[in-house]
Amino acid sequence: MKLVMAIIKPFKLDEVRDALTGIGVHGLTVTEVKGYGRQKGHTEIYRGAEYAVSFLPKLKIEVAVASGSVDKVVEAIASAAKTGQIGDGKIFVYSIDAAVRIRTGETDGDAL
Amino acid sequence: MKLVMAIIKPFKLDEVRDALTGIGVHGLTVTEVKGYGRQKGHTEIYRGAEYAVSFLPKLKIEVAVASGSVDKVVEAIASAAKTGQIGDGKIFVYSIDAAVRIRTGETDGDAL
Amino acid sequence: MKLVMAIIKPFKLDEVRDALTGIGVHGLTVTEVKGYGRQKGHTEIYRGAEYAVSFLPKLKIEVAVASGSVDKVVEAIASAAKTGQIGDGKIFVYSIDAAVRIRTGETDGDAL
Amino acid sequence: MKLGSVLRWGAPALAAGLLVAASAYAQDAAAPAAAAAPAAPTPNKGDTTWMLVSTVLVLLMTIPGLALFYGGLVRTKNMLSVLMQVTVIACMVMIIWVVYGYSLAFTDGGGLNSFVGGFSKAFLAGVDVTTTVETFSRGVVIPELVFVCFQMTFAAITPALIVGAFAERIKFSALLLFIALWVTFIYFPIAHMVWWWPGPEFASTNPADATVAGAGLSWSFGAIDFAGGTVVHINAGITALVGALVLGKRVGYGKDLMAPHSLTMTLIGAGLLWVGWFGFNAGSNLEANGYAALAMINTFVATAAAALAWMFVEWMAKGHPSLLGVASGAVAGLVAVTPAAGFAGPMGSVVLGLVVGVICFVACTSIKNALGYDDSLDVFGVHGVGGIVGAIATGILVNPALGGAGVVDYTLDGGAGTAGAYDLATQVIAQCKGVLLTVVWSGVGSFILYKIVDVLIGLRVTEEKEREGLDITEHGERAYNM
Amino acid sequence: MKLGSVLRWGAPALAAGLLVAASAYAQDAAAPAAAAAPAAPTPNKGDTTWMLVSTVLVLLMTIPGLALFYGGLVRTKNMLSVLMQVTVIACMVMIIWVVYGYSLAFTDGGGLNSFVGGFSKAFLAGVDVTTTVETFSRGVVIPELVFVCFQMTFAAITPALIVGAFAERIKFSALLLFIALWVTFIYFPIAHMVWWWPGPEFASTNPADATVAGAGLSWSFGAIDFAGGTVVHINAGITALVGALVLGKRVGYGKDLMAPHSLTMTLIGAGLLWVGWFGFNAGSNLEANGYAALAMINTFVATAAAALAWMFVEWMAKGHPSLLGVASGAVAGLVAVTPAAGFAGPMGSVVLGLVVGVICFVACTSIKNALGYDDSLDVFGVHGVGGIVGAIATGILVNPALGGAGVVDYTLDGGAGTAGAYDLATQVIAQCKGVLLTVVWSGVGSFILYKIVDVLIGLRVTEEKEREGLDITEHGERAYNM
Amino acid sequence: MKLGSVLRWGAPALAAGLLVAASAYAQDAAAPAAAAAPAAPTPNKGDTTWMLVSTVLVLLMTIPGLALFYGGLVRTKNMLSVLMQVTVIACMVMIIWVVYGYSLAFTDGGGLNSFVGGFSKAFLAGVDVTTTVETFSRGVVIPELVFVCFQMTFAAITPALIVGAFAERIKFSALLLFIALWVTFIYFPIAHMVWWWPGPEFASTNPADATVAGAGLSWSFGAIDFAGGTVVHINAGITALVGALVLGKRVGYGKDLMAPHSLTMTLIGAGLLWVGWFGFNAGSNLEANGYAALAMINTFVATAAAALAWMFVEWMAKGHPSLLGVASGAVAGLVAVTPAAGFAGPMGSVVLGLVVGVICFVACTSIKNALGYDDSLDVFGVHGVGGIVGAIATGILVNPALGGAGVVDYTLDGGAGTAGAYDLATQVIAQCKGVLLTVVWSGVGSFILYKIVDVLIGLRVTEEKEREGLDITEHGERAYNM
Ligand SMILES: Nc1ncnc2c1ncn2[C@@H]1O[C@H](COP(=O)(O)OP(=O)(O)O)[C@@H](O)[C@H]1O
Ligand SMILES: Nc1ncnc2c1ncn2[C@@H]1O[C@H](COP(=O)(O)OP(=O)(O)O)[C@@H](O)[C@H]1O
Ligand SMILES: Nc1ncnc2c1ncn2[C@@H]1O[C@H](COP(=O)(O)OP(=O)(O)O)[C@@H](O)[C@H]1O
Repeated sequence: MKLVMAIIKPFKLDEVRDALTGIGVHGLTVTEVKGYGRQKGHTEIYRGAEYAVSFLPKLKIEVAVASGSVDKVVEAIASAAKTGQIGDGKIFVYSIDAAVRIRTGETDGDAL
Repeated sequence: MKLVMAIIKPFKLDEVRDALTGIGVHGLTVTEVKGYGRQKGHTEIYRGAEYAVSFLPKLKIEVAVASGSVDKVVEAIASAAKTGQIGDGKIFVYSIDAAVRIRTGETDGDAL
Repeated sequence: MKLVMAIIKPFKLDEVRDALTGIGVHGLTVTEVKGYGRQKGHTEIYRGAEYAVSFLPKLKIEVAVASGSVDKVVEAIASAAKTGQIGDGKIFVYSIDAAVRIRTGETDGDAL
Repeated sequence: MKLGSVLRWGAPALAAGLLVAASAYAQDAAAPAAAAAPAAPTPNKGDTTWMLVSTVLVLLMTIPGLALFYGGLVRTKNMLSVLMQVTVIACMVMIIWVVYGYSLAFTDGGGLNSFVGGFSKAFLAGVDVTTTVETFSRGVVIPELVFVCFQMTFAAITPALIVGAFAERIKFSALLLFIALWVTFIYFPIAHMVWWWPGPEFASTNPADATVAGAGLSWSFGAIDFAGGTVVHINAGITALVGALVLGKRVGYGKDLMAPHSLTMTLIGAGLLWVGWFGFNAGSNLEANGYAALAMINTFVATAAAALAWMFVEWMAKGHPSLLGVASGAVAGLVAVTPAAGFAGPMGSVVLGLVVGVICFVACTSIKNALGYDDSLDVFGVHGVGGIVGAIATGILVNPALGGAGVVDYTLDGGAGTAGAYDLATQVIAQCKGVLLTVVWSGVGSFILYKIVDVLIGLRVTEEKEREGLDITEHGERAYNM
Repeated sequence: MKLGSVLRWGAPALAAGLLVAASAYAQDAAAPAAAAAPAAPTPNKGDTTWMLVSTVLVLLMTIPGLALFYGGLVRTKNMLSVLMQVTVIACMVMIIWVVYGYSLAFTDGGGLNSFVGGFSKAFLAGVDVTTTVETFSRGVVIPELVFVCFQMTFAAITPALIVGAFAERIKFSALLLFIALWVTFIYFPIAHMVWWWPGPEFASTNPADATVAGAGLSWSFGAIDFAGGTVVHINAGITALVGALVLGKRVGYGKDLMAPHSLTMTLIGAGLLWVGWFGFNAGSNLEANGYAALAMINTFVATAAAALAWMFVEWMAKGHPSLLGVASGAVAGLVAVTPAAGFAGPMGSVVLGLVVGVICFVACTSIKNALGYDDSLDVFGVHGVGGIVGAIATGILVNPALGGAGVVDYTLDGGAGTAGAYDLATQVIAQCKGVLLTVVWSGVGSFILYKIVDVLIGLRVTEEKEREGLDITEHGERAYNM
Repeated sequence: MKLGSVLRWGAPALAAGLLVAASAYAQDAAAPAAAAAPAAPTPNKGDTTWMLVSTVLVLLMTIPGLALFYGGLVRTKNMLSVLMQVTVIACMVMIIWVVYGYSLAFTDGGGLNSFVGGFSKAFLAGVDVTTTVETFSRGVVIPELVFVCFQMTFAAITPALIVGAFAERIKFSALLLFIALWVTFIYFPIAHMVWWWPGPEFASTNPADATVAGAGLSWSFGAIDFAGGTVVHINAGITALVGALVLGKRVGYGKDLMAPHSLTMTLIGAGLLWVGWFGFNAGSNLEANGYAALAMINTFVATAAAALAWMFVEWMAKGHPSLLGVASGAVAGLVAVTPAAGFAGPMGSVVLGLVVGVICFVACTSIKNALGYDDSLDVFGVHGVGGIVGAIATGILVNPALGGAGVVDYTLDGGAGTAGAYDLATQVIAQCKGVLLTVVWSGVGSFILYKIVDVLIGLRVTEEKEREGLDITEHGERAYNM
């Protein structure tokens, strides 16, 4: 099993969710995060003090999937989240040893 | 060493924390997240526009533990967080290569 | 490739970011989290009810880096985030299988 | 020039002969001046303006004032429900008020006149731009429609005060039904019992017995209450306590952190309550004269003193001076000074504030915890306890020897506003009788109404809904989507 | 003692001979009393105070009232832009008002007098602490500077109402230019057409024809409008609808969740709007008498009724009583009662509120969806539709047979305030003509102005900026940094 | 009818003979009318109402107005501490005011009368519902208790203004001690020096020398100040600057992002400040007449102009028009127009607003950065600088040739309110002397008091506490638990 973690632009959430639903992924977890990268922030000025705001709002999406479907999932997220503009975000994939559904106690594949 | 990541219902936090303390785990990190899954959201209506709100508030708990205690930890979280209702959440486990306590520089097991 | 996840005190963010920029790391993701650990919280009293608030505000920083630079990165974070006081936080490292830059589709090393 | 004297008939020695009652309550302005045949007085535009403004201020207290004060104290998931409850209650009661509420409170009730008015002014029949009502000065009147509006805002805010007791768990439909019944069977009768009397013109030209015979029950006890300590605060506070007991504790009470979701909102609310309360207290004078100014300064200093008292006691007892403490203390001071506003002197009000700040602190912390009821936002601890302290203290502070303003005896000097004699025991006993009547009527009455509503539609939401929060489950909305 | 009668010349049968027009609108206070030679009347300090207070209340409606009401309804990323738009529009229009706005609205326009005033009081020339203006009672005046202030707040809030229509997408610089043009070519002329007339003194001592000849076009139709239903609400509502159509929908409209970011702010705003509206409506009486009280009670009950009506209809239709519904209903009630405030009776106002609550609910849900325009905050659905309902209903509810106040005919009893005859059809037709004039002038005029501004600097921000939010892109700030 | 003329004795040529001083400050209402033997004047109820309302408005400015304005500008972790500081300071000063503050400010100080009053009215001895004070018109009085209340709100808000300078780092207990000392040794004396004089009745019936001999020091300079530019704003601004210097910068200043946590709250605060300021400025007229209206319109247009000026300059200089800029500009305009409110003409006020908007923008951006002190919320940059600009400009704008109202000379026409002669240099020099006196007294005095408190209990919290935020560490609460 793998966990796919994607950092995306906030307004792309609905499209990504739809894309995942489209390929049969029906569970995911979203976190509001702030990203720092190549995309430039902006300057905010408060009473004479200028601050370069370099952390931009992003969303982190985490989806646990069976190892076999990782490519499909990454592909789906990547194309739904893409605008072609700088700051579109990243996708990281890592392995998970185990998964449990709390309600039923089901594990691994059944837990997703 | 393993990292146990659990997505739970928000009001279960105190019970989970107590359960973990009960088995000797005294550190954890909590994040507010929004979950999408089988649990149905609700509909909100604003001036004639209906929106299906499908992202529900959840908490993500992350606990780093020695490999040996993983099962006990997963078990503790699972039973404390369980209501038996849909939407109770998931637990994922993955391996971590290293851990450092910033204050002291201690590493791995000592860092937890 | 590795993912370095650090839990730090909030006001240390700028120093950590600067330290990472100093060693050539130009991307990272930040999440507001609440931490539970040895550091004591405080008591809040509301109209006769006392609540021990044991979850303290922390920031989680996630940085994906090439495996070779992990030590440097951990070192940079650890020294920038250190105050020597209890509650300075932790750093965890784990392996990631893949990374994708959504904008370009570049993968792995090129994606960072 | 002042408010109303009392027939101190509780004291037989004093009741002999010449002592004639007059208003005991600042808000009586009962008999339409139309009754005064010779030359009908015209309203002074300064008075009219003051009452228009006071009315607006009392609305400000309610929406957004009270809504925010309460809303800030609940958890995020119930914020919207509290805003909704306060707002809709106020709207509903305004409509009931013009349909039959004003009439039940402020007309002669015939055979039931000791307890409640009649329906002669239902739908505001006979009330128009030309009718006037008397103030507390003989020969001074204001347009009746202003009085209707002013009193309407009192009727609207009082039931809204109650919601704090069972916030975060009541069913919205049950709440509306309960409040509609409550104003009808509890509020309007108590308002009538406390505020209905024949007015200064009548009292100045008739023997005491006649005046008393035409007044409401509580009025006839001789208790004084400047701006509604009994009708509004004790009444709401007791109903709240009964409600907290009947509905039971919130799920997770005493275990989960139920910290106020936004003390910022609570402070805005507390500020607007204070600001609006000047309409409530100084407006209750019905006239823009020195007594209105007295009510104003008392409403300043009692509030400030109570806020400081609560803060310092808490600082000593718990180690920190908290904003919630200051805000709670301020409201306690406002509540306590309400019945005393035009009667006490400024220094008396400072003392009253200091005392009530400490007492309400104890009530909201130790006592509530000891008794174990879950009055979510301390309506009883602040309005009930503070109201009782204020009502009884008023009987003491009115004493001219303590800087108080005394009580007008309209039979003296042709109703010119001369103060009558003062006797501590008599007055305090009268105050206690007034309090008791309110406590019993409100306590027993509201208990019955809660039970009726519980049988009809059920008072509480399900535990699941309570856990998820009333905002989503009852109203399909959230207060914040940030 | 009342407001102003109308020359009902739409009805030829009634126009014969003795029927002389007088004010049709509560806010006319045109001719400086200086004109009245014999003994210049002095302002009553009660009236002066009432108008000072009313002016302050209308500012409270705008900042922070309206700013919060609207701001709460947008998404977090546009919150600050809405606060900014409302605030800066108000400031800008205040300056324009003293430079030439007051003069264009409230002076004789010479040859163009039917449509607009002149420049004789530009820079407030000749206005000082000693000049006064007439109210609606013969011989009663208030200081002219108070009237200038009071009317200034109306001019400031009206254009701010419009921003709700195209919130979250308009360019800030374009907005400022548009509003500067809009007040000049739309608001000041309409205010003049509706509110300019020779005043009670003139109307009481001259034949009807002379009075009508000196009045603005809409006034001369004989329509009545107590506090600005046409000038303010229909005018803003129509301009809003045109704006929503010209600017087009927001990116993501109908697809993305555009839930109000803080209904708490919206409720605070709604509460302050209600509170401030008493200055708007009861202040429009220009005098602190029974009619001000009538306007006040109507503004209470119509609002409460409309809030309840919207809530119950929504509850039945959608399953939940929502706070946004209650707040929207309250504003709809306030809008509808604006023209009727001093004319209808309280029970008529209750009915008006119930009706408009339902109609605006339908307009803001079904109709808007059916037609598919994106009026972000329902300015047309509430102010346009509610304003039209209110304007026409006023013609019915003023009927004394329905408890209304009737319309003063100044030619009777030497201008003592006696009501003239009432004819339903005549009055309703007059109302419709007034509405139509406003709709056409506002609709056509604002369309032209939008197009001019679009050509000059472009109305909308780029899609990219819209996605990121106007706060950062237009103002370089965020509303919250929590 | 107007405010008060000045003995322009700074100009020897003018001081000869008949030129008699009168009020220089709008708020003097010193001598209780009791002194006026023949037929004691009765308060007009319109005036009384206006002063009651004005008093309430000044409270609204403070809580919640100022609390929110400041609170929104700090970081989340210090929000609650700011709300707390403003609220508790206001409460504490209210109590001090009735205990000895009113007496120190508004009674004859005997040998020290040039500097401070005495203790004859401590505990409000002798003040009751029947005593009155003079306004600025001969023979016009208001109830003394209203005056006590109105002035109390001034005493309560002024020290609360200071907290902006050292927000986010001061120890709560130290703050309370400092403020208690500050009002005693700085505020009450300055209020006395600026506002105490023998009143219109005395000035109209006695030679100039006698009037001057009985007045406070600053009053006797002949400077004019309508509503407290020196006593309130310059005083608070200078104390703030000294405080910022003595306490030093916040930890992380200039390095960490210290963005306002909620500009929404700041805007609400700014709106309520504006609304309430009408009580402050127009209320300072003490009477509801044309001059109150003049003060009102000036308070509208100067504010609007300053907001726009700041916005446009910032737009040009920094590329964005910001809400913080508009709000700051509005407050700068309010501050600057405070001394000028009843003296300048509307167009003069527009110019004043435009000028002060630009000057304060420069002060808060370039100058503060250049000098490097950390005045957290720009109290000095806005209140200090804006106050000085306004005080000096008042000397120019009062000129009738510029549309100003002139200054009453009570020795003319039996005190009927006729304006005296005007000389630019004389008046401006008088203004500067008044400013200088305030700057020196406030600057030196507050420096000493800061040092005393620092020695006694220490001014700053520890760095650790400052990092964690004052909310938790000082008050054990957080503003938000969302
Ligand atoms: N090395 C990294 N580790 C973790 N997150 C990263 C890293 N680099 C970038 N990110 C995240 O991805 C987001 C987008 O990256 P950025 O460099 O701005 O643009 P792009 O995605 O087009 O390369 C950042 O805002 C940050 O949240
Ligand atoms: N595949 C997944 N990857 C990541 N998180 C998931 C996944 N599926 C579910 N979740 C998280 O778990 C929560 C609960 O899942 P849900 O399907 O609603 O109910 P249940 O836990 O009873 O199966 C979701 O709200 C979401 O946060
Ligand atoms: N076992 C753990 N798993 C995950 N996070 C932890 C764990 N232990 C501590 N943390 C995080 O590290 C933070 C600091 O830990 P704490 O024990 O308070 O002090 P220190 O870092 O000095 O050991 C905690 O607030 C929590 O967020």
